[in-house]
Amino acid sequence: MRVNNSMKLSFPSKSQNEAFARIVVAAFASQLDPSIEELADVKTAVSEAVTNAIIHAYENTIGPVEIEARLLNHETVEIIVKDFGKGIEDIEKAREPLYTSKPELERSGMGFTIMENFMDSLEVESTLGRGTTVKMVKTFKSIKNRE
Amino acid sequence: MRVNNSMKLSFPSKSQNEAFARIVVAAFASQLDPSIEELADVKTAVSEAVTNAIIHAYENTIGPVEIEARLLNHETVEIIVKDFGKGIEDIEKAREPLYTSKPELERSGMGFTIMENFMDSLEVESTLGRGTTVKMVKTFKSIKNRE
Amino acid sequence: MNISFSLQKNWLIIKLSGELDHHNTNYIRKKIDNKISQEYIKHIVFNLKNLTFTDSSGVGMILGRYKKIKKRGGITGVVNLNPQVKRVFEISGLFKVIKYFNSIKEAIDYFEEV
Amino acid sequence: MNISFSLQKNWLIIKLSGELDHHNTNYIRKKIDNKISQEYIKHIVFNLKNLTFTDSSGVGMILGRYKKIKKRGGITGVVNLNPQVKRVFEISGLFKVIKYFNSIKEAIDYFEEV
Ligand SMILES: Nc1ncnc2c1ncn2[C@@H]1O[C@H](COP(=O)(O)OP(=O)(O)O)[C@@H](O)[C@H]1O
Ligand SMILES: Nc1ncnc2c1ncn2[C@@H]1O[C@H](COP(=O)(O)OP(=O)(O)O)[C@@H](O)[C@H]1O
Repeated sequence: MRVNNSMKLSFPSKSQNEAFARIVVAAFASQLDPSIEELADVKTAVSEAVTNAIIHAYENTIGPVEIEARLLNHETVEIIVKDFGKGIEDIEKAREPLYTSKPELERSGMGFTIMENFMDSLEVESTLGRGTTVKMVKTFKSIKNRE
Repeated sequence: MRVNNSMKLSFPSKSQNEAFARIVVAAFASQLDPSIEELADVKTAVSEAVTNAIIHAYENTIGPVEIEARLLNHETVEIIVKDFGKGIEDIEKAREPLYTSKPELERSGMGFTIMENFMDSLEVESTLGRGTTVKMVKTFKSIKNRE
Repeated sequence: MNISFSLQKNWLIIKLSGELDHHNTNYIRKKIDNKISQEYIKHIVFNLKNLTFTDSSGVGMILGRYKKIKKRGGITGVVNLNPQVKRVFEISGLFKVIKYFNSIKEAIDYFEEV
Repeated sequence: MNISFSLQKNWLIIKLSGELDHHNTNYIRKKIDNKISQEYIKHIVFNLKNLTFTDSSGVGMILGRYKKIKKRGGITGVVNLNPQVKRVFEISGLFKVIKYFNSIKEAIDYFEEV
């Protein structure tokens, strides 16, 4: 596993940064030259993770959101989205499709399900009152096929 | 002076990150909705500062490059590009048009001149053996005119 | 993010363009709810031809409108989905409750009948 | 970043597309130097219609080729500059030594005469 490039980004939990985070991670991952669909998958997963930090971790306050990304070998991207917000009590329940703690905000409860489906793997770590870290990995199969 | 948004990015001094850095800062600054020309100016200045960190600060080694950016009021962007490389001995001389310490690499010596011309202000701080910090500010006049 | 409306008899076409995420769902939600508060609107169709991106926040917003429309016995549909939007809707199970039309024409024919 | 060449008598048109920065000047420099090592090439013109971005690294690369071409008594020109590229060239003083043509036709006419 060779790390060929890496980056770290941080920004305040303002909703205008959801689009910004998508652009940054997509620009970084596009160095591997994935397909349009694969890049769209990454953007979607990042959008979900960043939105969760903004809505759930910090609720109506402003705190830092951090994204780390690494390009592994020549076809894999690893993305970590981290917040220092309220944390998740029951991760298993949180990851269930349709579960949301904020139905009043019309949340669909599908964020984690989308991250899981659009990426190859998803790991969630959380400590109550300390924050949450989401780690996602995706191997761009279109690259392997091209070689 | 109100800071309405901010971001911090860091990445290794690899030349493939020059384009990445331009995209990130442009995406961030575009939250202010500047004109195409103003955004191109920002991209150019960032490209110069990041390239200098890669070529001059770290020469043929890899070290961290950091970019901080802030949106001030509703029309000004402040950008700081920082390296921890070899530093500049004579900043005044370095800022002179056409001066380059690396003519063998076909450097034009116009990097600082372009940063100065494309942005409203440029401050350079450097400590030998410690690194260099370049701070640039630009107010998007097209926004003021629009209001 | 842009939104525009057009009315055909008792059904409303809602055209969205740009990227629909949590940042702009509030604005879009208000615009739509303001429009559908007019009682003669029974059904709604989202024309998403120019929607280049969405995520589960967009799904939540559409489901919210679906619930309002369902209360008055109306149907909610979508048409012209780009591949990313379609995948998000599929994985979210949105098509279990929202009608997927292949074209505006198909939607017109459908609503002419119901 | 893409590069292509076309030859007209003893002058070479070099077409660049994409973004020319320090990251890709090495590659572009080698491609061009390999081509102009052929002695019958006297003048060169950069057609930059599809060059969407450059900075002082691009300026350095062009000046480097200019010096080589000048040694054999040739002229270096540029044509079709987008606004960002033109501004970078202007501030760098590139037009003091590089000829700016308004069109490929103007370049052709010029080289027919010299
Ligand atoms: N970063 C986070 N910090 C705190 N709680 C979170 C975070 N991310 C997710 N959660 C919890 O997990 C639940 C499920 O998340 P998700 O599947 O993305 O659906 P939704 O965002 O629609 O609620 C959320 O409702 C919330 O309670
Ligand atoms: N980040 C940096 N670290 C060390 N030296 C630098 C840095 N930036 C600029 N310099 C010095 O300043 C000189 C002038 O820089 P610049 O105007 O950008 O021209 P160029 O990059 O073409 O040499 C460089 O040649 C180098 O000696």
